[in-house]
This record gives sequence, structure tokens and C-alpha cells, in this order.
Amino acid sequence: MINQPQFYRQPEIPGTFSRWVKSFNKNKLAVSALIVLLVIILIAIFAPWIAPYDPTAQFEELSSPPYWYDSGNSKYILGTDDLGRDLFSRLVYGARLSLKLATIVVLISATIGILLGCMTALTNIWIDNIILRLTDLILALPSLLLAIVIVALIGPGLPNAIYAVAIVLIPHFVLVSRNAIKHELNKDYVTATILDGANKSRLFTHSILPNILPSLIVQLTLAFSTAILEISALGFLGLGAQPPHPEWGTILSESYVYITIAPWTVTLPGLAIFFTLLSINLVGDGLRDAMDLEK
Amino acid sequence: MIINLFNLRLMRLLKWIIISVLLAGCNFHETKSVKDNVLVYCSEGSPETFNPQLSTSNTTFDASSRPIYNRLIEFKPESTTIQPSLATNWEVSKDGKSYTFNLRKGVRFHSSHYFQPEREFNADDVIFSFERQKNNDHPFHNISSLKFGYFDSMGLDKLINRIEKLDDYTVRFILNRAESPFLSALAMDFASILSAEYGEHLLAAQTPEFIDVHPVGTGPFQLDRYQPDAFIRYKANPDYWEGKQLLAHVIFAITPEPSLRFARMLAGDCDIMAKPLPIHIKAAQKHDNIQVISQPGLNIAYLAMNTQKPPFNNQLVRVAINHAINKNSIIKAVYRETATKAKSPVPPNMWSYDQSLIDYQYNPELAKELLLEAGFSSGFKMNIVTTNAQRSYNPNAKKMAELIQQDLKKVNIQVNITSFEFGKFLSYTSNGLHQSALAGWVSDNGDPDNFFSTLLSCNATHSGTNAAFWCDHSFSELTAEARSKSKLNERLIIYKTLQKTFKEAAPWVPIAHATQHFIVNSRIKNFKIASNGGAFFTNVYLDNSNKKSHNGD
Amino acid sequence: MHLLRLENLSVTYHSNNGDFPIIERLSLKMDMGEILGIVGESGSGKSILALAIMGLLSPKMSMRADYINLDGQDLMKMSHAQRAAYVASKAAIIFQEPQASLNPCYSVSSQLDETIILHQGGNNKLRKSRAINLLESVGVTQPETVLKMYPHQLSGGMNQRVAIAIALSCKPRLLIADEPTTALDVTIQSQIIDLLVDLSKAEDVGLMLITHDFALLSENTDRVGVIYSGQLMEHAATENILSCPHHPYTKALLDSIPQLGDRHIKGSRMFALEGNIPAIDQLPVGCRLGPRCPQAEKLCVKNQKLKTIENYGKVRCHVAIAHSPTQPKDKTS
Amino acid sequence: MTKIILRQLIIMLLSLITLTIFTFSLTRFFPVDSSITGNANVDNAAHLFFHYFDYLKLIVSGDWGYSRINGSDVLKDFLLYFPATIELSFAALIISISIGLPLGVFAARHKNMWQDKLIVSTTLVGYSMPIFWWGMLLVLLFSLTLSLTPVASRIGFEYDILPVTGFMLIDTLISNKPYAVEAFFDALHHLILPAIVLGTIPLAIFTRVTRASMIEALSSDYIRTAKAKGLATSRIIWVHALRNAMIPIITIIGLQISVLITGTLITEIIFSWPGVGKWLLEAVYRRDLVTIHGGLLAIASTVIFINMLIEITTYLINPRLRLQK
Repeated sequence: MINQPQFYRQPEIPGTFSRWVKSFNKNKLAVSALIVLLVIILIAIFAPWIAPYDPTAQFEELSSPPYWYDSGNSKYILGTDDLGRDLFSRLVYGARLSLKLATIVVLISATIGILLGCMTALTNIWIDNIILRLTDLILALPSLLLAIVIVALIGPGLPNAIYAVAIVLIPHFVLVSRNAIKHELNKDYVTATILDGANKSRLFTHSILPNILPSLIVQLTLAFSTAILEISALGFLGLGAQPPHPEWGTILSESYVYITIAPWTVTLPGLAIFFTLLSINLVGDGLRDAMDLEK
Repeated sequence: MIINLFNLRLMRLLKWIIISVLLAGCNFHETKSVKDNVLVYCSEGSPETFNPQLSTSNTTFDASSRPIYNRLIEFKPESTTIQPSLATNWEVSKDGKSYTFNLRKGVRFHSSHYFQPEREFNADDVIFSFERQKNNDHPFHNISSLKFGYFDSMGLDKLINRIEKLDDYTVRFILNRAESPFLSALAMDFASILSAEYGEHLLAAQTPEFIDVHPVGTGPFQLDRYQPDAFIRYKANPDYWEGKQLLAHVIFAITPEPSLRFARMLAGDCDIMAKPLPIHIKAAQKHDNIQVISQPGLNIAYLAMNTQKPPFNNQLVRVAINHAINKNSIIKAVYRETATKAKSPVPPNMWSYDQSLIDYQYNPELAKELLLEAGFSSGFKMNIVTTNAQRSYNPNAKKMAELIQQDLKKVNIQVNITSFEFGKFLSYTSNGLHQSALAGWVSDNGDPDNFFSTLLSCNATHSGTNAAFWCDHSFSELTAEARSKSKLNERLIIYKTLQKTFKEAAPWVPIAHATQHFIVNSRIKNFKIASNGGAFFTNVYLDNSNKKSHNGD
Repeated sequence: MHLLRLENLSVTYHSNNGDFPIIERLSLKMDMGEILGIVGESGSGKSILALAIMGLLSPKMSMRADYINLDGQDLMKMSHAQRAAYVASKAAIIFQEPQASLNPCYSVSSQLDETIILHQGGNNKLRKSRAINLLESVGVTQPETVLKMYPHQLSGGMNQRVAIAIALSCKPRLLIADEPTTALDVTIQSQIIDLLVDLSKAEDVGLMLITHDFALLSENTDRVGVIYSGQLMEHAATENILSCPHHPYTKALLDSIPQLGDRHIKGSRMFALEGNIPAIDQLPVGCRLGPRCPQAEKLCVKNQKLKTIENYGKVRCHVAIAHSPTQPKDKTS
Repeated sequence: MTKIILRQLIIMLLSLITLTIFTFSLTRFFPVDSSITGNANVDNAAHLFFHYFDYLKLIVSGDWGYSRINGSDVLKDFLLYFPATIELSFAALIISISIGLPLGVFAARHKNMWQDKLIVSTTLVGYSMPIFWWGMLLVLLFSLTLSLTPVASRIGFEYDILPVTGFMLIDTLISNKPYAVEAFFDALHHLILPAIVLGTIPLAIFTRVTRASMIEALSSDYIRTAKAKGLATSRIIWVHALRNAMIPIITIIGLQISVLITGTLITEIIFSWPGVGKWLLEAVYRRDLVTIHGGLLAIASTVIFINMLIEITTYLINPRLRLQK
């Protein structure tokens, strides 16, 4: 600015990351959801210190309602289930279990999915086509159905449920990373980098990766909530975690029998799943908006 | 070409459709006249077949033998006393080897769109029904993939020498040896009488397998329509020999999920609910229009330890497990006090029960010492196999397994629970693949032999009903001896000895004898429970005088 | 009699961070059949002015005015619905992107027909012949074929002709053309402008031609308004402005037109203003042009008023007024 | 037009072939039934290829094997249970579209106002709802506490309705029983709650998508043109904006088929609804691999078929694609 008078100030242009943070912070709903999510994560981490009892320990009081009921017992804040296990402790340990399982699932599927996605995007058109066809097919199928079939084939139980959900989530990562990379590859700046003589790995780490990161982050949160939902759905259907594991879906399926007699054993675990999912989805939505991504 | 679906008029139409649907949902609570002579029974599962010869499951009997068929002689409801049915009277020879039955005249088989009988019931039908099960060359012997469970396991193929038709209305059974429970056996469900004429008809049509699918019997109801896993419809048999039933229809609403069954009961969708959970019994007492009908069951729920597999080949370990399990807490949590604690293989209301038998007391410390003695100072890992199906002797085997898991943890035994669907559970355990299993038994004929030889004899290890695979030859011989005696006293003495032997060997942890319950709408009158826990719809009627509104209290 | 008179029109943008003025106290006059050019950079608010007159502002904006007199009626005194109906019958607008401003899901005939039903009605046959006439009048050579087509099947110029036809179908007294040629090829541009000017003259329709391109205005308009950052900077007869621009901004705009052929002085550089038009949340104090103005001085920090210069027009710049150039020509309105 | 349909048919065929290769390899890894897979121990690739063709022949001829549990024909079973699932899904779809569409339009028109914010946050709640819990909650509230709706199944057991079409609402009406109309309303009454449960997540998604694409449509130039023409607001919204917004919405409706099928698996279990989902899950519990194989194949083919229909519909309603040069 050659002749700009000093009394006029120049606007600042913030960096990408701080712009995301600023934009995310503006979304009050997303910020409060993030806080809730952090609380849930803390509960999961510190479960042994937070839970008053062992999640499988059985007490004398069977199906004791939460303490705010007239017949409630203050020893058990959220009451006990039909075997006299403290529901609060079970839910707290359930948070630990659910988050742990979801993390494992997402790690497995993200690693495999992103690797496959990069491979397909950066290699020849035939492999790309084949993998694309396959992921399209799998994506068209209902993921829970596929997970159920996989569990049915390899047998019910926690490890198998994890594999099933992870397998089901892989195509999402393949597709998202592949599309994001392809999209970036077509842009002029990448051509410019290639013309500048960058090799493939440098091109990938310095030019492409930073630009596909937003899509991957959003896909990660999405996968995380899907993983929690499907693991608990499998648990509910009796195909995932088996009792006495305090998995939320498993607790729900166990207590469905008592819906008429002890409704809190149905409402509370569901509420836990619901709030976790809601906060993850809100955070994901906030991230998507902040990073200005389209669906 | 453009389908302009989205104009205003269509939107308005859509709005009206929604409103009318919602209204339809709301204003539909007037009492239903259709229900006035229809009984809806919420049953616990689909029958495997409509032929009781091919089953050992009460679910199948409820749906087949009791409504559709009759037997020569039958148990009175609520008891194990025998009464005439298709046979009006009978005679037993002095050597106990020959049974002669005089048959009822004027009994007609069901007439339906798939079969119209041309003659009445006679001796040929009796012979047909038993020959099918006994004779390997009978054209109907091999048509089903299912086995003649009771006939074979009770050894009737070896027991019955031949069946003679003396005339159209007289039949004689000749046995190879004297056997006192034989008469009870003939009153059991598998001894139902099928139509020989229908059999010929099906053979001619080359569809013999229909005999088990489209049943023709003489019973009070005939099959109307069946949709697997959904419902069974029966209609009253207009020609029933005792007179047409007051109920026009009986409908089985197949509802395996017990809480759903109870919810349907509360909503008035069901008139009778099978196998309520113990908690439902407590909850049902709060409602005026429903009542609980119960009867002590002739059953046992037990933990069978596979004595062929370590560590349960060691008697000390088995006793230790007996000491380690807290039956009281199981009866409290699983049965909600609707069962009695078990110590013998037979239930207390069975005539051979030994009151004086001493049970192993709950004592984890003693259990630990016994384990130490047996060489398991640091405990061991074991597997319990259960079923996720609800059984009349065990409302929730998975829960029971979890409780046992907790108890055994206290004596350093790590328990792993595997739960199977019931059919899978049976095949798994009868092949002896399990280390231990939560099994159970319901008496079929009120005879203690049904427990001792079926569950604990060496023969039963082959047929798979001996879930502990415990084979004590002297024990087995004694059960055979008791069977051949006709005097009750002599048998009683043997059974008491057997119970003591059983207790010492401890192949099981006997856990509980469950009380049988049905929850019944108060408009149902004259509903009775069979001694084996099944439901009787014969002579049931409805009292609609105080019609309650559909949405109840 | 004036076709359009605005007095103190202000448009405010309501955002989460507060309210910002987009147009400030703008006054304008247009005669019947007059061609008025509105010129300014992108973001100056000239399109908003058009939308405000048509009543098409987004819900995030609100407008105030002492009065907006369109063909003898004050729009500000009407209810919302009345106003919409009245404006639609008196004025029409065409936009920058001809393809985007037509609904991609409907054929030309249905979009044209819709307005004909609204304003003239008549039976199917009558309406069709009217549509064909309209298309012919905007220079479409095969109106029958074009009627059956969808916007994406037509070229940009053709779409703009269709848009003009639709605009004309309500027989407007005022036609606002908001950058009607920016998105078009250069060869098509002049065709469209000529068409608009011819139509305006033939049917005595007032034409408000909004553009950022002074070159377009110079030959076709009667008068020109220069807008910068929501304010009218200069408003005068076209020849006056061309011959003797007062406002530094107008000068800068005129200087930035590349001269071709004879008019091009060899070796001269094209003039360009430094910087950008200020963002609405970062308006400078005083004169809006201040930070970019080559003639800025300390007094510019004070608010500038639009003042009339005899025999010339109106100018908002105290420097320009103080150093008012020599005799302007005679003609003023 | 015929070209497009042909193209879509070829795409569908390719997807179906991919699917059968997938299911065929499943039967290889997990021997399902020798009648379907042939001899299980073949290592020769050429043999494998021929076996695949034998398998394909069986599948095409409708011989999908027999259930291991009750010996019934798997394809016949599927067709028996399928109408119940269709009826439920269709009802759910109608509910979610007929509420979601107007709601999304309403939210878009009140963009960023409190009505919009309320709707958007409600849809987020609906979107995050674990359907099995939601089903239980509604049963607890409407059936058990308020006694407004029946607990389970398709119709009251007292009504004897012969399955002619398999669609209960139709079968009741064409039945010659004296209580046909009464039975129809009873069936409708049974349908409401499960349909609401099943429709909740699609409803949330439709509302969001409708809102987003309506906002986009409403901010476009042609809407400004339409307003300038002086068209009535209702015409602008429902004719001009919605018509354009429908294009992405139809695509999303297609994607919801997957969500609906996932939902039916769980809804049918909760409401004891005799449909494909319940049938398949029973098979899973019994490890009836033949039925599982058939169920997967049938459901996946259905999804592929519906996707094709949706693709064709998008072509039909989008002139830009339909009239490509």
C-alpha cells in the first residue's frame, strides 16, 4: 500500500487452524457438546475411581429404583438391576467399555480404510475401479445388516462384533480418503507442486494431506458415533458383548424383560447411549461447519 | 413427461390422509364383538411339528396333542390320575404283559378342506398310530427328519411285542415284560391317535409328509391356519365326541419374548399368558382383571457337571461346587421366590421324594477346602453352557449362570458362560461337548422313573438325556428293577436308595423346582394346567358379562 | 412527471455481530423513459439498490426511506403484499447470470406463461401467441423451438433474451438491468445492451442500467449515478460526467477504462485505485473513499455531504467542490 | 430415455453380479449348504469359476436352498415375510416424508429464526436416537402407560385375515369377512407405532436435507426472478423452490432405504413384526446359514433394485440430466 494514510488500520487475516477454532467456538451448541463429550471421556478414563461398586458385584437389593423414587435407596444412585448390580457403576464402566471398543473399531477401520483409499487414489485405474465397485456395493447395503451377517458367520461375542463393525466401516474411509485425494489432485496447486519437481511422498505429505484432513476428521467423528451405535445395537440383539459385560446395548437387552417392572433399567442406559451419540454428532456437525465442508 | 408431484393440491391431500390416519389410530377403542367367543393364548414359541409323536417339547404338545388329538387314556387335568378317553375301559392281564382296550364308538375325525373322513375312529387308527413309531418299515416311519423322541427313549419299541386288533373296537397290547409305568406312558402326548384313513389318503396323493403338517385328529379343536413364528388358529371341532366346545376359536399368539407376552396380557391382547416370569406374577397381582393360576411343577432345574471331563470327573470337585452355589439367592433373584429349593432329582410333590435327604449347605469356605483337597488350590476355569430360551423349570438360565459365576468366583473358579438357542443347546449337550450345563426336566407322566432312568441311567448317556454323563451301573440296574415292580412300596424303597446314591456321587447341583404359572384374564373360566405344566383349553369358556374396555384400567 | 423518486433510502444488514449500513440515505430521480446508469465497483451496493426498489431484499436486510415513488404511487405507504403486486406490475428486473436466473426445472414456455397468466391472462392460444411475440420482440429467431426448451439447453445470450422477454411480459414502466451483460461474451454484450436501449426507446420504458463498466454507460445513458460503499458519490448527466468528472472516484473509474485505437496514448499507463472497497464492518471514518483516495486530506475524516453544483449535478466531496473545475456545460435536468 | 433406463439396468446387473460373487465367496468361506455351493473342497480356479456359474444358475432359477431348521424354502419364506416389511417401511417412509418435507421447508423459510433452530436441534436429537431404545421408550409410553397403541404384531389375533397380497391393509379390505373394515382399522392401528419408530431417523434426515436444499434453492437467482415476477409466495416455495430442492432430496430418500432396512431389523424385533428383519434375526440366532445367505442376497438385491429406481427417478425429475445433448 503505497500511499495509505496511517490512520486507517489493516485487517488481520487469521491462519487456517485458528480460523477453525474461532468458527467452532462461535457454535455454542457444538462447544457445549464438546464439553459433555469430554466429561464422558473423563468418566470412561476414571471409571474405577468414579464407580462406587464393581459393575458385576451383586447386592441384596434387587431392582431397587433410583434414589429419587420413594422406594429408592441412596446407596444406589441410579438403582440396581434385577440381579442387584449397581446401575450407576454399570453405566460408568459401560462408558469405558463403549468408548474403548469404539476407539479400537475406528482405529482399525481408519488405518485400513485410509491406506486403501490412498492406494486406490494414487494407483492405476483398474484397481481403483474394482475397489470402487466393491465399496459402492458395501456402502449400498445396510451396515448393521452386514455386521449382523458377519457376526452370524463368525459367531457372536465381543471380539467378533468389533471385527464386524470395523469391516463395515472400512469402505467409508476408503471412499472419503479416495475422493478427497482425487479432488485435490485435480487442483492447480498440485499441478504446480508437481511442476516444481516434488516427488510423490512429498506431494502427499505436504500438499494433499493437509487439505484432506478436514474430510478425514469429520469422517472420524462420524465413524466414532456409528461404531458406538452399532456395537450397542449388536449388544442389544444379543450378538455383541455378552452379559455380564456392562456394555450399554447389552444392559438394554437384558433389561428389556423388565420394562414393565423396572423401567429405569431401560431408560437410563439408553439415555447414556443417546447423550454420547448426540454430543459426538453435535461436535461432528460443528467441526464440519467450522471447516466449511459440504456433506 | 414431467411428473409434477409436488403441487399444492397434492400436499393438501396428503395432509388429510395423515389426519385421518391419526384419527383412525385414536378412535378405535370400542370393545370388540369378534373377541367374544375367541380365546387368545400367548404362547412361548412355535411348535416344531403338529404331530406330538415327533416331539418331546411341551410347546409342541400345547399346540398339537391337547387341542387336536386324543389318546386312548388321558391324565386328568391338574393331576397324574388316568381317565378314559378314546378307550372307554381296559384290562391288564395278571402277568402284567397284556393290556386290552375297549374303544369308544361314534368318534369322528376332523373334517377339513384337505381331508373328509368317511369312517369313524376304530382299532385300525390305534394300530396305525403305534405302528408308525414302532415299525421301521412302516410307510410313515421315516418321512420326518424329527425322531420319535419319547417312544424310542422309553424303549417302547423293545417293550411292545405286538398290537392286536381283536375287533373294530377292541385292541390288545402284548408286552415283552411286565412294566408298571406302561399305562402312564399310553396317556402321554406322544401316544396320540392319528387317523389311518388320512394316512392312506396321503399315501395315495403321494404327500405322506403332510400328516405332520396338516393334522387330522379327534380332539376338541382342529387346525385352521398356521403362520410360523406368528400365530396358530384353531376352530372348534363341530363333531367332537364330548360335544362341541363353547369357544369358537382358540388362537395361539406366538410371543417368545416374555416381557412382550406380559405387555400383551396387560393390553388385553391375550387372554392367557404362558410362562410368565416371576416378576410378572408379582406385577399381575396389582391388576384387577387378570389373575395368576399356579400349580407346583413336576420339574427340576440343575447344573449338570460332565463327569466324563476334568475336573468334574473328581467327586470332591462336584461336592465343592455343590457347597459353593448359593441356591437361596438364585431362588430369590431368578425365581423371585416362585420355586422351592431342590436337593433331590425328583420334586417334593412326586411320590418317591425322600424328605429326609440331607442337602449340601452353602459354605464357600468348605468348598475351598474340598477344592484344596482335590488338588485345585488355585482354582480353575470352567465353562457353563446355557440356553437363552425360557423354560418352565428355569425362567432365565443366563441370569442363573451369571449368579453362579459370581458364587464360584468366591472360591477362585473362573466361569465362562456360553448361551445357545434351545435346539442348539440340546444338540450340544446331548453330544457331551459341554463341561457343565444348566439343564432341567419336566415330568411327562408323573412317574419317578421318568427322572431316575431318563436323566441318570447309563442308557441315558447314549440317548443324550443324561447331561452329567454319569454312569453308575448298580444305579442303572436298580432303576430297571424299580420299573418292573408293580407294588408302589417296593419301588419307593428302591427310589430312596437311589436318591442317597445320587447325593453322594453329586453329578448335579440340583437347584430348584419351579412352580408352574399362567396369567389369565378374569373372563376365562375353567382353565386348567396339566401336571406337566401344559395348557388345557378343553371345556374352557368365556364370561363376557363385565366387558372391560380395551384400554383397561 | 417522474417515473421513480427515491428519498433517503437506507438499507441495513443485520448480522450476528451487529447492524451494518449497506446503502446510506440515497436519493435518486428517474424520468419517464429515461435511461439511468448506475456504476460502481463490486460490493458498492448498486445491486442492493435494485433489489431494494424491487422489494427483493433478503430477510437479513431491512430498508428505510422517506418515500419511494414509483409511477405516481409511494411504495412505502403500501402493505407488503400490495407493494409486491404493484411493483411486479410496474417494474421488472433482469440479473447478471441469465442461466441461474431462470428456473432449471421448467421449460421456457412455462416460465414465460406463468407471468403472462399473472398479468394478462387469456386462454392457452392467446397466451402462446403472446409468448411468441415477446420472444420475437427480444430478437429470438425461432421462438417456437425456444419455448419448448429448458434454460440449460440455451446459450447465455439466448437465456438473457428470454429473461428480458419474461421481464417485458408484465409491460413494465421501469426495467432494472443488474449487470445484464457481465456474464456474457463480449460480442453478445453489445447486442443485449442495444436490445435493452431499443426496447426502452420503443416502448418508453425507463431503464436502470446497473454496471461496473463505465464504457457501457457512456454511449447509452441519459444520466449516471456513481455509487461507492453504499453512498451516491456523484449524480449527473452522462455527458457532464464524461467530459468533466468531479469526484475523485469517478475520475478514477473513468481513468481505468482502457482506451483503444486512436484514443490510446502510447506509453500511458492505465490508472487503478489502490486497495479494495471497505468491508461493511470496517468502514472508515468520514469519507468512505478516504483510505484509497489519491487526493485525501485531513478534512476527509469528516462526513461528506452530497452537494449540488449548478449546471452540473450532485457531488459528495468537499475537495472536488472546492476545486470545482471550469464552466460546466449547460445541460442539466 | 430408454438409453438411460438401459444404462441403469446394466449398472444394476453389474452390482448384482458383484453381489453374487460376494455371497458366493461367503458360501465358500462358511460352507452353507452343499446344495448351493457344490463340493466345498475345490482349489482349482477354473473349477471355482464353474461352481460360481452353477451357483448363479441356482440363484436365478429361484432355488435358494432350504432352511436348516424347519426345512422350508428360503426364497418362499422371504417372499412370505417381505410384504410385511414393505408395508412397515412404506408407512414409515410416508410418515417421514409427509412430515419431514413440510417441516424442512418451514425451517428453511424461517432460516436462523427460533423456529428453525428448534427444528434443527430436534432433528439432531432424532438423528442421534438409538432406534432400539427409542422403540422401547415409545412402547413404554404409548402402549404400556397410556394404552393408546397395541403392543405388537400386525393385527389383532381375533381377526382371521387370509394373506392374499401379504399387505395387511389391502388384505383386510379385500377379505370377505364381516369385520373387514374393522380389521382394516385395527391393522392401521397396529401399524402406527412401529412406523413412527422406524420413520424417526429418516424423518430427521429428510428435514435436514429438505431444509438445506430449500435454503440453497431459495437463495438462488431464479427464486429472485420469480419473486420479481410477482408470483404468490406459495407458488414460489412449492413450485419453484421445492421442485429444484427435490432433486437432492430424492437421492437422499434413496439412501434412506439402507437406514430403513437397518431400522426394520430392530423395529421388527421390538414389535414382534413378522417381517424379513425378524425372520433374518431368528435365523442368525439359530445360525441357520442357508437362511442368512438367502436373506442377505434378497435384501441386498432389493436395495440395489431400489437404488436403480431412484437413479431413474432423479433423471426423470431433473431436466438438466434428462435433456443432456
